[in-house]
Amino acid sequence: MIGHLHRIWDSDLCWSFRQSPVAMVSACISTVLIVCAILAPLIAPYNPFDPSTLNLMNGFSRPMEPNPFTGEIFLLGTDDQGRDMLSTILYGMRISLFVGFMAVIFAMVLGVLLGLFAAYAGGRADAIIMRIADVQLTFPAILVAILIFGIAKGFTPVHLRDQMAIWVLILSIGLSDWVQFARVARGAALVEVQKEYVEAAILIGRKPGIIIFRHILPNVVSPILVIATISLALAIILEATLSFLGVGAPPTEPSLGTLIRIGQSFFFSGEWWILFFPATTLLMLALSVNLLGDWLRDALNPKLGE
Amino acid sequence: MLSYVFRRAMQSVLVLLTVGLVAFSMFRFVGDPVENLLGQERTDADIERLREQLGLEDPFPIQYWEFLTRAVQGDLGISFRQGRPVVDIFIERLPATLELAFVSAAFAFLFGVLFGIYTSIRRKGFLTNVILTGSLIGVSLPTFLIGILLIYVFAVELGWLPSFGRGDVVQVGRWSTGFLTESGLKALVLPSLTLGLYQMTLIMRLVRSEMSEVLRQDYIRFARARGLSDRTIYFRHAVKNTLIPVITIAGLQLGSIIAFAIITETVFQWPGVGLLFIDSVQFVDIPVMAAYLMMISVMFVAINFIVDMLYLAIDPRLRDGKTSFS
Amino acid sequence: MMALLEIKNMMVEFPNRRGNFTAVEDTSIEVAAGEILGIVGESGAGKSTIGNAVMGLLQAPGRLGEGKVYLNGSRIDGLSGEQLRKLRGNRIGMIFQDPMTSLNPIETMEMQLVETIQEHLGLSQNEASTRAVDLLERVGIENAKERIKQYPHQFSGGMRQRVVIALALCAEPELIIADEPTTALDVSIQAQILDLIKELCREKQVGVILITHDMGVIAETTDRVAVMYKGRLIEAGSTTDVIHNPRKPYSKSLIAAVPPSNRKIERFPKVAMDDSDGGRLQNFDLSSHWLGRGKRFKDTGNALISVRHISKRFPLNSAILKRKRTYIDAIRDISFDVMPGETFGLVGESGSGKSTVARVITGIHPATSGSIVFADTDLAKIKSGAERRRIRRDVQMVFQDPYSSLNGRMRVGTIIAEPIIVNRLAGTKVERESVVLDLLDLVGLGRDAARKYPHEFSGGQRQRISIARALATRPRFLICDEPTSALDVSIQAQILNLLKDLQEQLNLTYLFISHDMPVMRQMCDRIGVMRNGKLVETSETEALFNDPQHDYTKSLIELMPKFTK
Amino acid sequence: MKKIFFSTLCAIMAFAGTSHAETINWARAGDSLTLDPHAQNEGPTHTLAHQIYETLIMRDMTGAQVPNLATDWAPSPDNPNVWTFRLREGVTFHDGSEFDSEDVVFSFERAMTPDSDMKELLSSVKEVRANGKYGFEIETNGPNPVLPSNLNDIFIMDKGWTEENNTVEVQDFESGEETYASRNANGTGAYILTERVPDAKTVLEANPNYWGIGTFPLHVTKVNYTPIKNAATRVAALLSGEVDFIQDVPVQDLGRVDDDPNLKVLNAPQNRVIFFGMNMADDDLVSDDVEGANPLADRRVREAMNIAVNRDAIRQIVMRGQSIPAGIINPPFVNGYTDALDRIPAYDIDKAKSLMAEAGYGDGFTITLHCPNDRYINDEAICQAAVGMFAQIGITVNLDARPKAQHFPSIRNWETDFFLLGWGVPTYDSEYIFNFLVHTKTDKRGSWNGTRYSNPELDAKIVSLGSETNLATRNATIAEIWEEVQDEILYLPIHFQVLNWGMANRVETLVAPNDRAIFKYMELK
Repeated sequence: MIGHLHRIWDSDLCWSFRQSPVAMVSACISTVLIVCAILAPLIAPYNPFDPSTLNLMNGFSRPMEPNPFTGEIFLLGTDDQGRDMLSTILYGMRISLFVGFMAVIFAMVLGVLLGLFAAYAGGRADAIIMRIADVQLTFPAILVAILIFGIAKGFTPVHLRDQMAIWVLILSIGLSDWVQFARVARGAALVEVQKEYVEAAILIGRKPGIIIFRHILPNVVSPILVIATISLALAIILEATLSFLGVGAPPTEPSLGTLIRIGQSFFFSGEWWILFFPATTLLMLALSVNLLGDWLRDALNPKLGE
Repeated sequence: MLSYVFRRAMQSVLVLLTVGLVAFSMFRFVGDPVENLLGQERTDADIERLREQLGLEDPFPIQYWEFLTRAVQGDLGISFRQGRPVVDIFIERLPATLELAFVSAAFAFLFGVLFGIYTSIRRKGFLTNVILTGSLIGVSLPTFLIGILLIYVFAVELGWLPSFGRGDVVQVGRWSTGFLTESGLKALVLPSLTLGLYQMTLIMRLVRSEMSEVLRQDYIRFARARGLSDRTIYFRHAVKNTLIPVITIAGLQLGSIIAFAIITETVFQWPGVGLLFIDSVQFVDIPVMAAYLMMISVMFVAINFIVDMLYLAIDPRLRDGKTSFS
Repeated sequence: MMALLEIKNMMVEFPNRRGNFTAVEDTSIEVAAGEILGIVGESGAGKSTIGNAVMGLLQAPGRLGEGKVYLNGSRIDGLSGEQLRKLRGNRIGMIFQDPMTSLNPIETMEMQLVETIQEHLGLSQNEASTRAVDLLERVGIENAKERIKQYPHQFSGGMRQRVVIALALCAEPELIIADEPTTALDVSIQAQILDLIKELCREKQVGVILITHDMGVIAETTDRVAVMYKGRLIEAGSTTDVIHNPRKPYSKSLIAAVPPSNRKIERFPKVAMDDSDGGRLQNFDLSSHWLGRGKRFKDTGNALISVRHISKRFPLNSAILKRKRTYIDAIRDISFDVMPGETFGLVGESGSGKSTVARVITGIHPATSGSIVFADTDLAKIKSGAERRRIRRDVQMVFQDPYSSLNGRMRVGTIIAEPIIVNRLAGTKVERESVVLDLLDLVGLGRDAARKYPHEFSGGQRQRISIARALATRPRFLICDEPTSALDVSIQAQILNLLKDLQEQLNLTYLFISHDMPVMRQMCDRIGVMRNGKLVETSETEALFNDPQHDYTKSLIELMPKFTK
Repeated sequence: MKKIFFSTLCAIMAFAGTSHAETINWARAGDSLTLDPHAQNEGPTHTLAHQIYETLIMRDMTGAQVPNLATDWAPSPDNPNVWTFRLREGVTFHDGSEFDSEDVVFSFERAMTPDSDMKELLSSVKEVRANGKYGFEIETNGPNPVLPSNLNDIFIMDKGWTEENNTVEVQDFESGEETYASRNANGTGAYILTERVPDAKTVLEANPNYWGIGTFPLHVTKVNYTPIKNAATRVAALLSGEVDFIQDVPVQDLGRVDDDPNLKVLNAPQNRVIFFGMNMADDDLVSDDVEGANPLADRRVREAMNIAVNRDAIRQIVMRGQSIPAGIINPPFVNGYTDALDRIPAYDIDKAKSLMAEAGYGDGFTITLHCPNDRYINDEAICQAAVGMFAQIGITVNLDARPKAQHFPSIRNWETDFFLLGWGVPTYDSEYIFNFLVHTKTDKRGSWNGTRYSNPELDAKIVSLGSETNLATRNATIAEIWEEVQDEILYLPIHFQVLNWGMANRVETLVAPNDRAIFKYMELK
């Protein structure tokens, strides 16, 4: 066990991680942010999603200053509804990350499955799947997301819309992103399929499904991991953008993007903290994930590290 | 070579047909057109009559065919919200978006390629680090936030540039252009910067990684072994080989600028099709949404086609049809 | 006579996370004008690094740690980047291994030649053009005037290597460093390129450093040879001296490991300096051991496998519409028999279709037409899946590339256990595990190997793993598809020995595929010669070498690098 | 070639330069919904219409009634049911055709058709008729002393023009119809419509043949109207000088705009009340989670909700002090308003909870609140705040905020159970409120009554207001109706809006209590 841990610690990946202060810092930041988001109900001082706990009079409290009406002090201030910014950001990040992770997982499962299948089956199946991917590429993520949102809006009853919003977001971001995974998985798998261990597996009598999942999949994990990391940052930003455009998370259960949309209208009027803190959180989150993805790509592709 | 062009053209048509199908399905199944066209006091007879009139009783493929025929003739239906032919609305709004997209694309491509080449040649160095850090912050900040910050700095605090709209436009035929007036040009600066920044970052990173890849190729090592100067190696051998894969992806990126303009147009109240689209989503104005979809894919296909033809010009391997990039 | 190039005590190091990796250490070499010096060694010997170090083209972070390099008496190792650049291509030309990637694919030959000529000689465009055509003619390209306007992809591999040589010759250099110039080429073209280099060397009194791993090339081409091992110069001297009378143990073992082209030997002598633990075969009692189970075949006197008129065509593009597809015929009308216990060889150059034959027999690619009868069963007529699996189990394969033939994400034990699990060949987990360990012993890896991952092993050891996996289905028929062509010659000797031993012990039948005529001579009982997808000649091995019938076979035997001791 | 291009450019720029002189760049959150002046009775729509079309009588910037296309008017001495009007002579429409009584008759009749959104204002009218070329009479069902105050937004269209363009019928806005008149305009007003791209840009230019030249300042010769939905962008545009005038400075930005040396903010209480409406009559609600019952039908629930709204907190925080808490849906300008009626319900959560328990909803219920997000000051934020307040008494509110163009039809089509609405009273009389918001929904009245409330007794009283000549009796009836409305807790009043107009210093204008900026009155320094 210890030897195992030691081997991981001593691996090239780990070594390059230990050599890169940028990677370590961004890993720390993203871990802290993700843990905070997961633990939001435990560590947040308030529950901003429970409207019955809100006191409107706390609205627009400045950070670290007592509210003129209620005398309460909020570390990062409050927004226009009297919601504690810190709690709102923690909960908002939870939503952003949840949407991001789910969307990436959805896109990854769909894309990798199709990509692997296309690469392994080849021929007509490959041609058709990749044509579909081409068509999908015609529609940039933002457009697909808005369209799906618009269509879903036409279908879902009003009282379900708020609950649906999150899932519609996940679906639309995921659907707009699967091509990335399909292409990368297919590209990597095409290389693997050529390799002789696949023929060896056929020779010993393995069925195609098992060859794809037990043999090829583990070997294409690295590039998929890189794409997944970068996609996570993209998904978080896309979610924020959609929420900003008003087709995302509802204001009663705001994500970081919704918070920025709300904060934006108070930006010119001096209540800078309502925009500043969510925006900074989003930037930190996206930047640290992006930096990790960048590092991962370089570390997994040693040729680049000249 | 001709067969290559033909194959590409066929693929484009296929893509358009598929998108058309999506658009048509939206028409047909999202939001009952009868519901939208008839008022409150409709009778069952009215509904019957209208269904007949609209051809809704025909089999699906026939309806689709007629939809396509009309679309090709420029009839994309009537906006539920504005009650005008969608095509008219688009013609009115399109110049704004196209001018914005054009300027942003030119900006993104020029600086993206420039920075990409620079950072792949100078792998370490102050300016490289600045560019790379800047680009990462660029992709980590949502476009709308960048837009808001730019407005705050350049329009509100400094007052140098307008914060919204197109400024004064000049009507040239049916095309309204902002290129001919000072205020029109000024108004273009912030939105196109906002829109182009993200694309520039992507192109830059792409050029950088492709160029780094090319610089590791044997023929570059061999060129060094032949004693060629760095200039020749970088700019004659490496850049041209880099641009071949970059062009496709950059083409796709630039195609998506039109769609990404939705955000920029919202932030800057730019009266283009993106703003129209986001409004139409709010109002579930299906004909406008469908038409927007069609428009985006036509542009995309057109750009792709142009890119493919550019390939033919650059890559001799393709001209002989020996390899195909699909 | 003053040496043209003199390298004194060269040390090249690559700093890495664990300190410095010394690629070349304390190596001194001289080359005279008009002389071809061979540098020979196995992978990791540091032979290419020397060439790159002289050219100032070391890959980062490598650096010249110590030593001096003189060109015509003047020191060149301390020169600035710009001065070195002026030297490259001008006074020292270089030829790389792979002609397919050495040329810029999107520029014409003319442009690449002219820019090099102009860079060094300062000629006008027209003068440079004329010279470029001359150069092409000199390296043996016909219709040089027209062909110079063409792009690299319009040239074959051999032609491209000629252009690469022409590029190296642009400025009439004093020294040419050829780094494995023929490794990527087929035997027949290899001979032409080597002849061209020899000719240029004599004619222009150019000094040539020929870096290669191939003793045959050394023996046929070089005047003097330097043998390298792990970054050190082991011995240097005139080629005949070194080959016939090696003084150092490593040189001796290296030379001993090279399969002789002129005779058949029973076993290769053990290589002294090999640090992997060689194949010490345990003695298994096959009558009681798992490996022997199910091995009692009736010898009917019929061929074990009988291939009749098989053909295979591949689609070239994946067009959705059928009529748009184009095809290539990989093999056409191939027929041969393999008798139980014999080794049948297929030899041919790249693209001759020999690997396709292997894949058609194993069923990885179904044949387009023709039939295969295995142990009196026509494979095409098998209906039940279980039956097909049982037969497929009897046919296994050892692959060419030891790096790609093992799944890097699986432990060695799992890799070898997989065939047993899939085919339900072991009753219990305990039995399975003991079988895996026995197999590892059998191929000479030792039982510890089971817990490790493939990347922890060298190429030769991996090939042993690959063999163990193939044996894990208890096959009767083993196809060896270029099993040693990616290996160094000393490792090759071990693996070939191992294959011979296994055949003897397990009563295996081999189909042995290779492009290497001397190896074929050592391994095969009978040989089929393939060319362009067709089998041109089939014959007993010695008969084939001594009295080839087909012209193509004749030329293959004539052109193969002859290494005789 | 280059030279030609450059000189053209110069010419264009020079031209653009001169045309700037008296241009006002005007922005607000939402666009006019339609140009058909009878299709939507809505503030921004009518504000734009007032620049292009004209009414017989209008309110000026102080709120006083002044002659417009009618020069004078009086009850007929012969018949108490008839009002007579003298029309202005020598007025032409923008297309040059002459204005006369025929156009007035046509326009009034058009405004009384079922698709018209103005018909409630004319519900007491029996007949309209011409009396010569420049005389006009309105006969009501019984005497109507306050009729003229209903005419401030009845715009006069050109009969010939509508007939030529086949747009005689009023656009059916709710079902999404579009007509020629909804896209084009031909009025007698001080400004001519020269360009319109809905939701993007509308350009008005001074009418060179306007009858009022010499009477009004008419400093503004060109109006560029741009809807800018995004509040921050709108303020940024004002701060950077690209826009000269906005009617809806977000309350949070008042300080910043006022502090700017080039800008000023003028404010005044608005004739507009903001309130929640509830479906209190249906047996079951679509958007709630209570099966087989309508919690809002229970007066105790409505009372609980009424006292759960912390109006002062909304004023302090959401409105930043820029509102006046309301206890009645009747602005103080309006006849019928009394301080006694406008008693603000005491904020009392405990009492509200016990009322809820009494009504059998101690565990609360869930309902959807529909809210506009581009109409009233901080409309969405008010709703959000209310979500929190109702949550305190156990009511879980799902908020659906959307553009007004979607919101309003859903109220009028009875597709919402719980909604936010604002109401301005152009007639300055309670009857206007009753007609739209209290009367049972019929063809002529109650079109905005989203409560489904129907009280025949009250309806009769409301109808009687239209013909009651004795002002004392009439006011007594109004008071009675208000008593009933307040007692039933028909609506939950929130506050009266305060107008905040932001503008460049060079703009001189009064703030009209009805939020109508009339550009012909505007002066430029």
